[in-house]
Amino acid sequence: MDGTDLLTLIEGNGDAPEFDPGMSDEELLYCYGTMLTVRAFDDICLKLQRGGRIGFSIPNKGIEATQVGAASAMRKSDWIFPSYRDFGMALYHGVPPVQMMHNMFGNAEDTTRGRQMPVHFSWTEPIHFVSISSPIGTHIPQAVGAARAFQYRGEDHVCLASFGDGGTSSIGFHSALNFAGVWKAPVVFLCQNNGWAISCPSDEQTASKGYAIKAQAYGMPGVTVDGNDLLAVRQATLEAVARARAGDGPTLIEALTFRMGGHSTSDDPSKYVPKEQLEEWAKRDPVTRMQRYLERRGIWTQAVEDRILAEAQERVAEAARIAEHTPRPGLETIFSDVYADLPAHLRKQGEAAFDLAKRKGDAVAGGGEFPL
Amino acid sequence: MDGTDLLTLIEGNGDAPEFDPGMSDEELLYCYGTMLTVRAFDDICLKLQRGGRIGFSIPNKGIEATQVGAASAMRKSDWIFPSYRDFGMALYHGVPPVQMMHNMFGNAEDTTRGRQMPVHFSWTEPIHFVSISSPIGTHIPQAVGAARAFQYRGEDHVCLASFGDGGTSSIGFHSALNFAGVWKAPVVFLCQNNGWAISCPSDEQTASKGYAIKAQAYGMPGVTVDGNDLLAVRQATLEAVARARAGDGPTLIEALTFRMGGHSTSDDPSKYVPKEQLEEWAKRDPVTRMQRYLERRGIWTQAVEDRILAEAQERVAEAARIAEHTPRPGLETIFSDVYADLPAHLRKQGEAAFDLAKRKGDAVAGGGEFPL
Amino acid sequence: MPTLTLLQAVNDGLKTVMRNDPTVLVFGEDVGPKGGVFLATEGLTEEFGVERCFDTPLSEDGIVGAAIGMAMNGLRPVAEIQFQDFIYPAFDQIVSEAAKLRYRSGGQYTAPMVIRTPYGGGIRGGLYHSQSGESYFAHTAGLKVVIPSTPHDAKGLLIASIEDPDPVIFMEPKALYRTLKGEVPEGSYTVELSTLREARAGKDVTVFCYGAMVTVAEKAAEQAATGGIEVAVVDLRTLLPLDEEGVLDAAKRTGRVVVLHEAPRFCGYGAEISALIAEHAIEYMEAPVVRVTGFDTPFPNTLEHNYMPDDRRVLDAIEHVYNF
Amino acid sequence: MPTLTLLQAVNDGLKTVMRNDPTVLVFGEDVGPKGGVFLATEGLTEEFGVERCFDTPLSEDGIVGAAIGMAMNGLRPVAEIQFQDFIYPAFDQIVSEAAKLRYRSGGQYTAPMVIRTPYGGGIRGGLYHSQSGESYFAHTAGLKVVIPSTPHDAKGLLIASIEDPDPVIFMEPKALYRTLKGEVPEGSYTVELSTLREARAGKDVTVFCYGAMVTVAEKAAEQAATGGIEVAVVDLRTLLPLDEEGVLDAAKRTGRVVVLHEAPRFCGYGAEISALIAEHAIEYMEAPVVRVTGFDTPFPNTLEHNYMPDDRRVLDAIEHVYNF
Ligand SMILES: Cc1ncc(C[n+]2csc(CCOP(=O)(O)OP(=O)(O)O)c2C)c(N)n1
Ligand SMILES: Cc1ncc(C[n+]2csc(CCOP(=O)(O)OP(=O)(O)O)c2C)c(N)n1
Ligand SMILES: [Mg+2]
Ligand SMILES: [Mg+2]
Repeated sequence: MDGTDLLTLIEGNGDAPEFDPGMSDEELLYCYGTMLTVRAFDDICLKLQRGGRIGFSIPNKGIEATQVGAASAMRKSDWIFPSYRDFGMALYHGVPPVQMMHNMFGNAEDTTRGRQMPVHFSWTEPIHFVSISSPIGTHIPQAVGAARAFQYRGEDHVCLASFGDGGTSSIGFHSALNFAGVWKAPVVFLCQNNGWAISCPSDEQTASKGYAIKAQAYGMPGVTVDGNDLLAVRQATLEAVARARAGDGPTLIEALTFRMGGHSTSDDPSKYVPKEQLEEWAKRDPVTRMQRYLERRGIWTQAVEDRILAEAQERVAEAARIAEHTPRPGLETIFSDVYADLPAHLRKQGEAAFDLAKRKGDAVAGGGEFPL
Repeated sequence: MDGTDLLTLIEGNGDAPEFDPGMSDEELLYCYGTMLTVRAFDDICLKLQRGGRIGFSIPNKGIEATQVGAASAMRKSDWIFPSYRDFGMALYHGVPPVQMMHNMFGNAEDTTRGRQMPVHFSWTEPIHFVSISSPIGTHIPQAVGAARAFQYRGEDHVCLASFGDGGTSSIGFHSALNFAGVWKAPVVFLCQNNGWAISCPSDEQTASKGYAIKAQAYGMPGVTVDGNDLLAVRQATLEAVARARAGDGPTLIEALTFRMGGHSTSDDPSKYVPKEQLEEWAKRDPVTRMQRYLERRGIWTQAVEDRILAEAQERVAEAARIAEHTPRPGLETIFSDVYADLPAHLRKQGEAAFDLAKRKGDAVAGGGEFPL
Repeated sequence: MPTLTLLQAVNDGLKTVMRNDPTVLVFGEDVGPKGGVFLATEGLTEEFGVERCFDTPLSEDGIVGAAIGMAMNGLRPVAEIQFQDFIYPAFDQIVSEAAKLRYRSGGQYTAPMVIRTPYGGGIRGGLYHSQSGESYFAHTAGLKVVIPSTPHDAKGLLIASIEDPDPVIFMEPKALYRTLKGEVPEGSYTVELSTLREARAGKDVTVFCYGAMVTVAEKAAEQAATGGIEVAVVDLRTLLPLDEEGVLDAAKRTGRVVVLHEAPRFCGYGAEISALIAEHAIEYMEAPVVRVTGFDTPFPNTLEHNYMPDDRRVLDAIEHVYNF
Repeated sequence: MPTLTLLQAVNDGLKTVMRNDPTVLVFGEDVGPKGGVFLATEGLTEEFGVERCFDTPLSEDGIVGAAIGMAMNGLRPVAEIQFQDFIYPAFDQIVSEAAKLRYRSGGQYTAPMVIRTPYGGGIRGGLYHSQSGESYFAHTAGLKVVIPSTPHDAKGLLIASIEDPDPVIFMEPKALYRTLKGEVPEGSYTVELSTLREARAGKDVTVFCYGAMVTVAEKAAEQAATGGIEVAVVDLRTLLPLDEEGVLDAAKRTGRVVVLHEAPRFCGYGAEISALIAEHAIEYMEAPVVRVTGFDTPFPNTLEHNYMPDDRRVLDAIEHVYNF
């Protein structure tokens, strides 16, 4: 098996013949609700950005099944090394939307203290959702290192490293998969092939036959899964996680999906994404697919939909309201957390900054805009 | 084909059933003579190093067939991006041993002006044998860039990028093969799997099934070839070069061979290379294999051997004598070639250095020794 | 003369060179059909074809490594690194290879190439879309480091950089991309590398700066002038090789110096300017040589305007050295 | 107290920590059975097993990236980079990740780790086995940069670095590995980071230096003494965060300063020392602040002894500032 066969469990019409996910109705509805929450979060962020109230966001439309499906295979004691497009993983594990919104507004309650751009989340609770970094691929070898720490202590926890198709070209991808292969480290590598890396299509990213096949270069199994099929992603991840927990080493999963929005709120994909491609993928919407599945299973009705959706929308709207009215971080946050202790030269620089603010008032924010 | 079948043409006893290399006796003897010259060069360098007359050398014993076989598939208009262990490629294409020796002594006639350590050769004639750099893997994407220049100008020249098993873990390997795949660049990647990267055995370097299989991650063919069989290496390289010239893109060749000496003159391999492994490979000596082949072909006799060997030894000995008596580079070579033109600040630094030398005499060389 | 933004001047510079020299190739992430995330390469693929302006896979190491190979082999590559913050995966290729190739090959192989990259704060980019790493490159013998501060210079310095026989790190002040307009001659012209520009004359205090900080210095100088302090603003333009004599002359003329940049202070580029003065012009100094810089922390997001030097901080420093 | 070489002191330091703290892991290229190319890790795999001291594939990016992940997750990794010259493939992990992790996560994730790496010239290593890249790291907020110059400090600073909660670049002067011997206490002890060492007292001229150059400075000071000049030699030991007050005090005490390092001059670490003095102690200076450094070129091989500062060059500078 070279990883190029596609695993699909839910068909387009919602049928999942002969597959029992082993999940309760509640669990299934929770997954579905999380997908709707991702979409609601996405929508409101787009509006906030268009209204100039936040600077930037990252559309998630189209890839909700991959995120939620993968996250649902992880335990709270596992660590997630996410990409910036993994809202659903955080939501699934119970990060309150308001915490996410604090980050979107970069305010004083943001766990990153407003130091990072929006969508660069960091949490240790309720799951280790490791501080997102902008440079592509750097987190992948870190996941391997963290996994090695589990191994060393004899713990059966697993790291999930999530990245895009573009991320496979990074140096971190190569180092990480190579080390993980040699170490048989308990890591699951999740490549979310969403068709594009900003404006670079997958076939200009690599000449290989898909991404799962790259696993062969590192002596680990590679599997391709329908990324718009929550159950398939979940299943593939569960299997990979089980292998990792059992000490059998890493797996590379390629989830085939599609970025239905722009790369970010500053990107205009109509300049480069062919209309037909977009239309084609719109037909495979992961939320609709899941909805149909739940309907066949007899647990979806329009009333259920309305309730879940309204709840999701209200949760994120309320979160945005709170976050918007939370003050911005204090001046001292520029200087803290550079080191465990504040070194003398930073103390001096900080004192000078406070002194300036006292004498001349606060600095004036510029009008710069984020381009991408 | 995943590249894991081994191509061998000359059997251990020298038979090459049903294979016609299409080479004249003269050509075959030239290849053989080059292998002997590599070995002679190696021997004398080891002696010079042990005697403290040069600082460092890199043993080539055991891998002569790979180097000479691959080089013999290249035209003079092609470019070679060598590793530091590719003496045979330079010799094959007619670089005079004395030029190599100038480099070993780091003297004024050295094309690198004594700036580089020994074995870091650079030539543009008789073939582009591109300046060797110590950092592992950096030259591989450069080979792809140079190949793209050929492509852009519509020339049918090819780049050969040569590196070790350890080199496949470098970031350059990943970037290079990825770019070459997408660009269909005219490059041949030659991975000389000689079993070890200093003290790291191949199976701790990667978990993949050999190295040729890594080609799959980049959408190019991968082939494994018996690296101690000159004709097999030549044949595989010829085929890869032909593909590249025809515009069909890159190939990854893995040549399975063995480093019979230490990593360098400062390394003691007995600390980590199992004795049995060494003995096993000693039986497959590439020079002996070629000798037997020539014998079966009726063009090798002890007399021929003695003549070629004596010639080779005399050439390198003479080269060493000349190089040793060539003066070291002038002080100005510290400052030249940093930029095309000497900037003002370097002019000043150079003048100060000359001034110091005038006032206080030459600096005293320290007793430092290269460790590895 | 047309009035262009700094961004348009860069675009114009690229087009001008590409029209004249078929060996010039432009590539990087998203520089093709999209025209770059800032649109600096807009229209290039259209005009020059995909053979001369193209997207690459997401690998800065590959971009720079391939550029070096092209440069060795007769082309004049102009590689874009999308944000200067993302240049570090290519650091090895830049520092170990491009910078040292001529030296280590005795001039047999060279790397005439340009790496263009937007740098600096002011767009709410946080830690990873705001950095000013010039001193990493300025410490690297074999590189040239160029930073324009006006549309005119952006075009003229860019063309000079592409024509230069050595590798050039060309850092573009992204904060000025769309906010700064100026007259830009049509057609080809160069601004000679390693020459300073006196952005403003003044006899009391000299401010050394470059890139986006030139505008800040000018604003502070304006304010100082109302208080009777005449400030010279010196735009360094080429950070390496620096016109050291020019710097020392400008420092000596006023005897009072402020060094300004947005990069962190410790071991930043400003230290070199101070050190040059401390070594070669200390007898002329009538006040401490004061640095106004970004803080020695990563670059924050929400508070970026507190992090970046502004006219108020610069004016403070000017007054300090003036009144010393 | 046993007398050890600097190399043995490093080895002893590693063993000492590993005996006390099971979370300390040592890894890198060839550090296992071979014991490292310089033998700094000799005997570790034997004593602590392959789980605690092991070889890695040939990827500095992987080594440092994995180290960060381990550090995040409760371990205290000590990664070896075989030569400092080969650290650049890991530059992104060091500068973008290790240095910024605590900051960008509001302290939720941290990277308490040490990267050990031999640096500097003196072993005929040419361009790529001789570099001194300390100023790249010293310019990077979030890192600590430590360079010992004696066996005693090598062990004490190494232990302090491993115990430190922040990422430390620990650069070992390879020229001194086997040539410098000194007394080294047995068992565990630390030398506090960010403290200077007065290697030699003197009232006339202060030489600031670190690593292998301390020995050179001492030799020059010895010679100067015969000419009646009393030279203080200050070993900086921790380059970042630097004890700036200590530097300024030492500079003020003599009013005459020489700054010495083997790295290239331009934007080198010495510039920061000069700049600090030019900003905070210029009134005390009775002479220019002179730098003695490697040249602004790549590192040559045959002529390395002409490239590296020696006692003659340092003495020249001492005499120059003394007689100014
Ligand atoms: C090292 C690096 N280079 C460039 C960028 C700019 N950049 C941000 S996202 C992106 C594309 C990533 O594509 P992919 O990995 O497919 O993820 P996706 O956005 O599609 O989820 C690029 C080029 C970056 N963040 N880091
Ligand atoms: C980036 C980098 N890291 C480490 C080294 C030190 N080093 C020199 S050769 C070598 C092993 C190379 O092994 P391989 O690629 O298999 O080539 P071989 O020596 O076996 O021919 C190492 C680790 C280096 N030169 N460059
Ligand atoms: Mg993508
Ligand atoms: Mg090898």
